[in-house]
Amino acid sequence: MNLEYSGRERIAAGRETVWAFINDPAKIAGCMPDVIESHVVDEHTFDAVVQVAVGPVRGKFKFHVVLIPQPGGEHMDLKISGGGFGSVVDLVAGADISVQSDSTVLDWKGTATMRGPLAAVGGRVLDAQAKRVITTTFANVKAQLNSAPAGAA
Amino acid sequence: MNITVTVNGKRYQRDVEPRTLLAYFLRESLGLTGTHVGCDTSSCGCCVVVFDGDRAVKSCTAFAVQADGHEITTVEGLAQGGKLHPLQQAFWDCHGLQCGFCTPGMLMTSYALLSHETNPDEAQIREALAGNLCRCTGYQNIVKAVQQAAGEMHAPASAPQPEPVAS
Amino acid sequence: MFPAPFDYHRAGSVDEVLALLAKYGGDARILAGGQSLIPAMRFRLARPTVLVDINGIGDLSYVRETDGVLAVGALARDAELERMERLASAYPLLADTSAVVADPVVRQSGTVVGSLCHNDPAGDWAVTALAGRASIVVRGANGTRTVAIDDFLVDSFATTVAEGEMAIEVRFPTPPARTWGSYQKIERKVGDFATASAAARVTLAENGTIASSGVAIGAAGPTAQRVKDAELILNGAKPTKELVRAAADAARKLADPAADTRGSVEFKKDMAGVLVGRALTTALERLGVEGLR
Amino acid sequence: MSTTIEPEAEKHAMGVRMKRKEDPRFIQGRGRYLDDIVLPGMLYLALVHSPYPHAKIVKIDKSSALAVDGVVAVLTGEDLAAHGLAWIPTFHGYDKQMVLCVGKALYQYQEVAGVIATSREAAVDGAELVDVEYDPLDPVVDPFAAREDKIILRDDRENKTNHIYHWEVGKRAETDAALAASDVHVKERIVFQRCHPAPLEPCGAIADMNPATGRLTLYMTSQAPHAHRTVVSLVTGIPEDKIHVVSPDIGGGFGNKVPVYAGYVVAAAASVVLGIPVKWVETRTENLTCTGFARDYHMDVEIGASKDGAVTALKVTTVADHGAFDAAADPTKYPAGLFGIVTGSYDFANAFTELDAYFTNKAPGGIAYRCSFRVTEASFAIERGMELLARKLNMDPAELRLKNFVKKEQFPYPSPLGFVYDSGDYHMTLRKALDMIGYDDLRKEQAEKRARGELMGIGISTFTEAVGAGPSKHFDIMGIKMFDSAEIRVHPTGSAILRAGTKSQGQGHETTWAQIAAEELGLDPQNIMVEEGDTDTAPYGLGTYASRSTPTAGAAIAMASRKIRERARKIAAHLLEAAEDDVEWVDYKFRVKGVPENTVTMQEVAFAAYTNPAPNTEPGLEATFYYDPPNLTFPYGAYIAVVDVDRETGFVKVRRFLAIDDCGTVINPMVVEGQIHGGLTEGFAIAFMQEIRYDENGNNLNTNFTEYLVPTSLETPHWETSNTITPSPHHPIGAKGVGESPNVGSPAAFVNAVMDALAPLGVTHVDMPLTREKIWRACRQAATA
Repeated sequence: MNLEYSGRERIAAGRETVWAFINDPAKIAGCMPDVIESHVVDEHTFDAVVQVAVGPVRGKFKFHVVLIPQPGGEHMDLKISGGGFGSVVDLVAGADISVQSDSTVLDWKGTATMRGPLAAVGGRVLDAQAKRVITTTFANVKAQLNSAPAGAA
Repeated sequence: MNITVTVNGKRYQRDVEPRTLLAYFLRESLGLTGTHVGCDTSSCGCCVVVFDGDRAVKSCTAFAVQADGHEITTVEGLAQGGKLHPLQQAFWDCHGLQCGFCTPGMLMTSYALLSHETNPDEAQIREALAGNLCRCTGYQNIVKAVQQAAGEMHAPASAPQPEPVAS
Repeated sequence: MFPAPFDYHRAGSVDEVLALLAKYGGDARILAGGQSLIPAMRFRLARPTVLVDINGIGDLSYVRETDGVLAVGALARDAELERMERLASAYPLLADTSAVVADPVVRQSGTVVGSLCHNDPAGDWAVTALAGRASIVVRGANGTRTVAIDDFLVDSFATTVAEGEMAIEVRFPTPPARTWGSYQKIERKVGDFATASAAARVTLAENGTIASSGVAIGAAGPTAQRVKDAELILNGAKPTKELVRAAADAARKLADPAADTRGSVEFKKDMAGVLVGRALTTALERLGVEGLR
Repeated sequence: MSTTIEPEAEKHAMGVRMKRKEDPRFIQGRGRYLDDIVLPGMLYLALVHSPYPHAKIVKIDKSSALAVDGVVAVLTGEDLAAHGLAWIPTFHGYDKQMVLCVGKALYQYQEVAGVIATSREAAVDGAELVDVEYDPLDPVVDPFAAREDKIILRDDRENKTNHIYHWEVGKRAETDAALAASDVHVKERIVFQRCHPAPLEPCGAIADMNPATGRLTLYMTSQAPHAHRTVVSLVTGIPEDKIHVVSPDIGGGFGNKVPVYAGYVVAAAASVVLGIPVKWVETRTENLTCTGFARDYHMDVEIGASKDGAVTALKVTTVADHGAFDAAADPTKYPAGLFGIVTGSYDFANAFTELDAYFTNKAPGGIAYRCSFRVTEASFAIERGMELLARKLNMDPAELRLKNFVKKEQFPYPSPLGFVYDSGDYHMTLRKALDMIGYDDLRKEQAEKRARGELMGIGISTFTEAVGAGPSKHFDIMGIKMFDSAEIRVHPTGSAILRAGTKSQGQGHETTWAQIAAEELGLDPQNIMVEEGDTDTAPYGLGTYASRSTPTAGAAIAMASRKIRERARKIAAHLLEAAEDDVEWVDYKFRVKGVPENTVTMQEVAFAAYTNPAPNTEPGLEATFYYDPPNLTFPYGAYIAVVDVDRETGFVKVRRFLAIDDCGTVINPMVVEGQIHGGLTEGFAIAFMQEIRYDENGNNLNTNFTEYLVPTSLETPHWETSNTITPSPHHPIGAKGVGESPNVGSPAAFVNAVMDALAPLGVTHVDMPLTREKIWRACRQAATA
């Protein structure tokens, strides 16, 4: 099962600031919702355990997240692989950064690939959850940058 | 957890783990293996038992602890006094079973149906049985059997017999 | 397929439920009919550490009509509604719905309130509740509140029932005179969730125009949703074939289904329209309107 | 309207609507299915499955699982390898398959490890905690992509290709030439989707190795207990006398319970190692994702015909998707089973068929799901093909069939693809069907409806099956010839026990086998106990599948009975004080020729066999017969479906369905009807809702009954049935077998009916299952075209 998501965040911060922020695994980890624990592996990688709670479905998903910045500072790829409930989720996302008037625009889209029993029996549940995780993460990126004192990042 | 359940008129007291599904409690703690398990999703109905005389319940989708204080009827409780229940007799007469795996569930769903509907027609029976799957019979003879049993059960038991004519 | 271990508590009253929920917090789940929860637990998708069984609370097991409202208690099972003769004549929309939820055995355990709280995007009762302008009574530590269904449904599998709260009743307003309703569902087979579903309720004015209406669709978005544009089109208008078609098109436009094994987005969108059309036609014809086909 | 099947003549026990002898235990919940068996101290096995369709197994960490309370052991492929059990041969012996993943997982849900624990729950708790590290590989999901060999799935095999085998039969050049020369030519890609038998009782086993005796008892949901005993012996090296296979009551098989599955082997290995009984009962998900699927044939069907509709040539080219292992259940010399029956009921002068099979990252199987080895696929291909031809010719499909049927006088009919059809009267049977359903009136009604823009369709399927494998000169499984057997012992008081090498899974052998013996012996069928499934007691046989029981074991029962009758004649002569040659068997009694009142019954003979045997004759009265059939049998039928299609929603209402079957002599009309009702329902399910689908990532999308759709009483149409009787000339009682005909013949009738309904829109073919969306789409595309 492939699920596709996309979104756009307009951030009141400079391109450099946004770029630096999304290059920082600790900061991205801090933007994922319902993180129980996270651990930065290296400058581009972190592991996170996320609490999933949709309706009756409750459990933990372990994620391994790799940030792949592209030269030029305008595009970031993210590879997220994880699992829980005996199932596997692979998420490939990409974010384009551009400057429009006085804000930085983050255009992102991602494709989640589900495998295992969850894909089979939890489709409707999972779709909602994956969408929530990814949209909330990018929304939090914006929120954190917007609330940060200018130039602090 | 300690529970007291009346199954087919007999009281049982047992200690069960809360997560024990009713179907497995009946099959393994009480040895009543007539109740079958055919799926994991509450789809097939092989596990249907009757709560308190009139409510068909998929016992794979209920915990044994939920049966505490209730009266459960399983397929083993249908025949009385060495006599088949009219539903059992009708399933036999009408060839309402082949491999027999769905049969206990079919019988118990029908039993609950007939506690509410005394004279269901074919459409009503087909509707009532739609929570029970059968892979063998194509349902036609099952429907026929339920109709026969309904007639049998609700025929006036002591209909006045014609007077014998004096010769 | 066996659930993970949990602790089990049988509550004897709503107060006891609330106390248990307060004690165990988010790890506790209420067990009513259990027809969605237990399968999820068997697959270990759900693994509550505490179950609070409300099946012993006898006074939640009611369906009663008073003061222009049909009140359905948290333990009223689908099958009880299905068997109520009063429903077929006075609440046709509910009667329709109660006959097609899940399968006939599941309906003997499943509850209306439980289904609303579960809020599966392809569930049936939320659609009917929207078209029927139902409200839900929710109790918590701070007392009781009544929430309109439109506000109750938040997102897939999410409602306004907060942690520590319990929905205890759903209330359906008694339809006024010259009202009929219909629930239409496409399912692949009995027991399946809806591929698409629609509920419609119309009240005719004396002059034959539509005095008020309720239209909702299911399996066409994160939750069931009211087709407000359809209601706007219908209200005050004279019922015609073209009007019904316009209302159906509004549903097509609003529908935002997810593709799955039941069908593609395109198909489900169209079915939302077809079913709204059929539900309206059924209701209007029952009220004596002709020339709709 | 339903017409019952009545016997053509008064018989003692044959052709009688006898109530089933097995039913009393089933209706009282006293059947004994696999999971009902509990052995003292028994452990439970739960399996761990791969979420990936294709991945390297990097590491398996058992430690967390072993720490779970109640977990006794965790087994992996490597552990099995130490016992030489990492791989087992597949059904027909061409390939081998992993028991638990060794090195790689090759399909989603493949078994990776087994957890053995003291309770079912603990085994599942443990399975959840087996930590497997995978290195995902790209999956190959489509057989046409597999053909490209860009990714090789089976690096364990010598040939680095996904191609498994090529098979062909018939005359290619002549067929191509005839097709090229034909006036009219149709060609269509027809896919018979992957589906699954999904009997309601899942598969399971209890392995009980007794360390004191060294004997392994295997309780198994087995349709072929003897074959399984032999396979277990060959694979494990345990002498066959030390293996006891017991197949208890089986809750439906439909071919699913023919192969050997991982759970059986792991349970057995665990019991051998631990010396404790181990039970494994699969979940529904395991059943649908790991055990034998059926079909997945992609068939290019081409028919040539003259302008007036006489068929001239048939060519069918197939790509078969076999999944990760070639575990197709076919006789060893027939990799594509009996697909050669694809010329069907029609007299083709030229025919050719070829097939190429490929590995994909899907579950293995290709079992005969209520089907005699690919006969269903073949029947579907030809019956759809004939419909397409009728459409092209603008000819009534019934008329086209009547024109091209093999004629009654042509039997025994040698088909162009190598079969010799035993008997049939196809014209009679179709005419009866047309008559009974009121075909002409239906066509009139259809014309009226079409004029109003309504979509109504009438679909015909006149199929011929080849069943009863089979004659030992052609049919074997890994060398074991496909005969079957019966052993009958008549007790002193005239009751008897009958054992056979077959194994009922709901077919009612306890009744019908007794009826055959009772008919031959003049005994009361109620007092002939039938026992199957225990390899310690039953004579060797290849089991029950492929409609083979009646053609093989049914014949063996008749022949064993006749052997007993011959022995009984000697005793009767002794009792009648007559010469043996003067004793004849008339009206189910022995009598002296010319002295009709001087009779003895079989009961009297049986008593004498133990109390007063004839001088110089062996006491007792029993016989065993191993029957090697001289040919297959060829049941056939004419089915007609009538449907209405809702073009707005794509919903198809099957308004009527009539099945006229000819299975030769009927043993029990009630049982035959029941088989037909059930088979039609499965055919209906396949036509409209059932499919095992994999998405592009190799995810199985139909892993339980919420997605693998079994129709309920509400969707299932009302069936009308009747029959004609054309006995098989070579079978001792003229019977042909019937259990699979309705599943073989009906899918084409349904699809033909729906395509007929859509004909005004110009729609010619839609692949099964005919879901609402597919029909909706077809209607919509036609509307915009």
